[in-house]
Amino acid sequence: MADNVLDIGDLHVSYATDRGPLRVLRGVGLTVATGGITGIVGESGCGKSTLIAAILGLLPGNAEIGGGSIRLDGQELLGLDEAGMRLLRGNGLALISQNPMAAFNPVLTIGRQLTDIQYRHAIPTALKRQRIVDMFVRVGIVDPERRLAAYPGQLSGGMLQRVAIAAALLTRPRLLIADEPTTALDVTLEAQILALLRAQHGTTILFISHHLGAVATLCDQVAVMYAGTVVETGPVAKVFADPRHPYTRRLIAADPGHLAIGGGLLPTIPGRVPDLTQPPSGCVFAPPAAWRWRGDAGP
Amino acid sequence: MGVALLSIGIAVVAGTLIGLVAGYGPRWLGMLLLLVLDTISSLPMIMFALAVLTLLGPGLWTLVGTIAFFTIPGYARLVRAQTLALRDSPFIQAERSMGAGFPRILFIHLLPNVIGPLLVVMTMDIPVVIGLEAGLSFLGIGIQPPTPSWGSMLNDGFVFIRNTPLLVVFSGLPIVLATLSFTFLGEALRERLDPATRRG
Amino acid sequence: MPDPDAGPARCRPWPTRRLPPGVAMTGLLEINELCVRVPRPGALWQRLGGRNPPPLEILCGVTLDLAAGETLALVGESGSGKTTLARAIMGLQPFCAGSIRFEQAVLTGRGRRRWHRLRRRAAMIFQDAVASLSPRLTVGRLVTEPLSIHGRPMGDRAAEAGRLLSMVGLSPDMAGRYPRELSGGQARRVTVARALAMEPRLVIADEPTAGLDVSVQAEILNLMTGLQRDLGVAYLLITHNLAVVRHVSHRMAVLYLGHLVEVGATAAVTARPRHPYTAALLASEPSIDPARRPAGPALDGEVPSLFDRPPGCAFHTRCRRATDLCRTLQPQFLPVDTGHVVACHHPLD
Amino acid sequence: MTGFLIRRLFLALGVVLGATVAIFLLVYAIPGDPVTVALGPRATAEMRAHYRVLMGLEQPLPVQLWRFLTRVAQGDLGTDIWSGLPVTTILWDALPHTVALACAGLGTALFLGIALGCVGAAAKGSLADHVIGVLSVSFIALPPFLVAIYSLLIFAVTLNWFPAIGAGEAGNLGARLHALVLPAFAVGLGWVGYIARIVRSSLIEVMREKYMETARAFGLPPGMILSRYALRLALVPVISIVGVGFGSLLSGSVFAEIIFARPGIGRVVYDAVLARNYPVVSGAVVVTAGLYALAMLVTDLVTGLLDHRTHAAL
Repeated sequence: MADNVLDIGDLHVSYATDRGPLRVLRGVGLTVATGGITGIVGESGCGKSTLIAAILGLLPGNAEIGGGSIRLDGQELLGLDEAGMRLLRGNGLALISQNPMAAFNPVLTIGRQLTDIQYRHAIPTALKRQRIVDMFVRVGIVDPERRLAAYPGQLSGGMLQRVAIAAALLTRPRLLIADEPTTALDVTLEAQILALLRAQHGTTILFISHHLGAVATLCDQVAVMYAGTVVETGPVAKVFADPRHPYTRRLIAADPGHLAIGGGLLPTIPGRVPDLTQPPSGCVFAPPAAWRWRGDAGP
Repeated sequence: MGVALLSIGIAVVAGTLIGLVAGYGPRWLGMLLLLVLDTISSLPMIMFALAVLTLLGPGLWTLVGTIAFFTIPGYARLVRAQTLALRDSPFIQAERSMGAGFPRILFIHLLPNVIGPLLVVMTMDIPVVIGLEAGLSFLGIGIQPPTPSWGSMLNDGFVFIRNTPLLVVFSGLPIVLATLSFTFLGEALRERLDPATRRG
Repeated sequence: MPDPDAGPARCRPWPTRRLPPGVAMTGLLEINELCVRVPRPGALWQRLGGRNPPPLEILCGVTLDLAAGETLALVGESGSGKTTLARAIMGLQPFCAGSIRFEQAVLTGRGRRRWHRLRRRAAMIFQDAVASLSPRLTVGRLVTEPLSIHGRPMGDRAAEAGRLLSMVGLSPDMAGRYPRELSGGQARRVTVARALAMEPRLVIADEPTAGLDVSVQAEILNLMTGLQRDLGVAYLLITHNLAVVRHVSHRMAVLYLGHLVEVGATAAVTARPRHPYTAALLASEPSIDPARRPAGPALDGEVPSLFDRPPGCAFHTRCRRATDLCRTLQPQFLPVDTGHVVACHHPLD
Repeated sequence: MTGFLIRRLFLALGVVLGATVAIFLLVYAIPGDPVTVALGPRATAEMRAHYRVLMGLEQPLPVQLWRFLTRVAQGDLGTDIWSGLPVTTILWDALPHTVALACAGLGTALFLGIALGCVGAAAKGSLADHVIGVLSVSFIALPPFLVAIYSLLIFAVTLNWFPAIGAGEAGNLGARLHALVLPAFAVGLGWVGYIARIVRSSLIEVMREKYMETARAFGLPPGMILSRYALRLALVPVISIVGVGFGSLLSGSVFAEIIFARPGIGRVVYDAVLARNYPVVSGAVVVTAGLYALAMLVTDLVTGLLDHRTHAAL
């Protein structure tokens, strides 16, 4: 177990709603190997964001953890109090969020915000700024000294995402959670950010995305989520080349990226994601009886 | 109280029109209107009202007109801000791309989206204006005797504050009750309207 | 050849050479040397002195055409001017030079009546679907809005709304809903239905699948292709998703910092890009096949700021093939193949 | 930044100019002959003619307006009809009382309002939040003059904690402050509610922002998150409201000054209005408009310091 930084077992989370508990995570199991990059793919509403919030201990007030475990380097995170959790955030755990434009406080300078996250270190401010500059160089930010005085609004999205990565790396995280870090970026910038993340050897990364191409490019392992459960997991090469679960298969088929030549209609995934206030028992993917699709015999 | 409703009604209508024009009209007109509105709100309202009412002579319509005049900028600014925020929004662009004309955009698409926050502010303003009217009457320049007014009753009592404090307490109570009930009515309205306007 | 010493050519019209019509059988839309500039207000003293800084060049001499019933994809990074071009075609963005010809009628910067005609025969789908629906109107009212704007008689509004909704695969029961009650995919379908209400010849779709899950994206794309087949509408598809481009478009045009750099049949361009930028863009796209991982990013740096447009070829700051010529002289459009043109001094083989 | 400042300065000047013209036109438009109004019906024809020339009233309107503006620009607001003192002197004596009252009222309101707003936002949905909510709304609804009368009744007449009237002995700071408490309370109470509401809602809104989640995800201490990351932005709307509020506070002080018999500008204007002493009225309006413009300018500067992005807005 020691070679897994993160070990999630049978995690259940539900939100209290007017229509009864919304069971967003239903028995999620996931491991992230030390030094590896694990990807989570799934469409909106599959529970990716809830999973991240649960790991960071930042679930909203109406969420309830129904059971399971989240272990970081063997330490159980569920049941940890707020103070204990805060000790871990920005120390063992770091987050890169989806929209770099919104991730920084717009009225404080970049330098100020990156100095603040080093508040645990009792070193002089000048040294903290030096560490930021060094990290900026490492993530490929040109003219690092000048960026310290800039406000977030003065930098481009791609630059801000590099700053966000620098911020996360500054904390020397045991686990770096990247929540759709390239969704808001152009393809060329996406490629740059993916290459940058790839180059952080030894950093354990949990990479969340709905972009199959990005996961294929970056990750070693992948977990496919659907309706609050992990439906398939394994090495990226294997899962993408030979998907076993019908949902994974359709997800890959629906992505126009896999088709070399265009034209014709794309395969789609019929039916709706089940209502998670009344989740079906058994396989969540089973209920839409209309699964028959182009001669595919189904699971 | 009639004074309050009447003057706010006038102010809302005028303020909405001015705000829409300032927000959706040409830029220079917007700036000019903004300057005029700023000037009006920079005039010390009560002092000015005092001056106007004494000069023109107190009367119902003078009072209504003065109060309306000073409450217009608030509404106009609110409507202008909302309009400015909306004029470049995708749905207005979409309407333009379909060939919708100016009046259509203004009245079918902008106005309904502006009216929610306006109603909320309006209900919040009614108690303030009731208080203001009572205050002016208290100073003896609102509605003139013999028309009874809460403010003038208070003034009668205020003279004897040291001897019969209860007179003041009781003549002030209707004002308190009226303003408070209007406020809570407004709050209730706001709570009903707000989630819809937020999400919309 | 322009004089190489003339310095940075600021919105100078491109050498007039009409694009080879490509697959065009009847020209539906012709854009000729279109320039969009927005004035840049200077500091107060500059304004008082009457010396405003030069205006920002959003689009420089864009020349494109679109045939009836075809799909032309417009690709480029954010800030390349894709959306501005779409807005200019719809008359939402004034342009300073060039012309737009739609169904033989020439549209210039002024003249409301002509735009009115275009807006009856062409429609636009905006990037943010929910935000492009007027929030206080019902879906039924929204989809029939173009009909009432143009005074098209419709026997029964509800029936018409139902017809339009079912055309895009929505239940007619949706007519009573408000935009905020729709999911992303549903809102997108409503905008498609609204765009098709007037049976337009041209639909401009700005990032029609941005922010949608792959399965929903596939549904919307299928819907659009199906409608094209049935109704013969032409699409100008604006997107940065190259996989989508490859899948649905007949021809593609690549825009960089307001300049067109390459135009050609999609199959030809994707198979053999001639402009280094197009090649880099194609190579940047993460492949779904883990076995084909790129060694590194195909393109370094970011799109330069419009405030600081590089002289010569706008792409030279990021181009690995750039020479002194590229740094000083704007390249012209040259045909490299039938219907395939490139603006580059050193096109790829 | 400099450009922003200059533009704001021009706007402030425009506002003062507009207010000056407005009050001039108002006085000009008085029904009846201003001379008769000023001198009373028993003045002789000779006196009237003399006064008319003295005031420049025989000149056409634009000339009169121009004269009035140039005099105001030179700091001459005319002469008190009754006492013969320059209006500037009268206003200059009254001004400190009013400014002190407005500042004290606003200071109290800001302090209490921000504190209550923070509590409300932090304990959102709790009993304390609801109590604060109801209180804030009631504070806003109560007319300031009633608050003044009731507080006078309770704290001065019944409990006798504070002096009922006057501004305190000149030169005695303690007495002055003591006399300031009740009027400041009366003037500021409505604003406590107003500010508390704004602070609460804008704090809640800022707390929902993505960058607050980032700050929490990096484990920043809650105190730092609140003060440096949240409150700084949440205060921007408060400050701009306060700028507008200062103007209405100035005129709201009229009631407080009359009820507590303080020798401020409001009192001066009230007396002047009753006595039809127009130069004093118009002078006071010009001065208050100037104060308002100044307050707006300061507000804009403070918001600019808190949020650098506002420079671009105007």
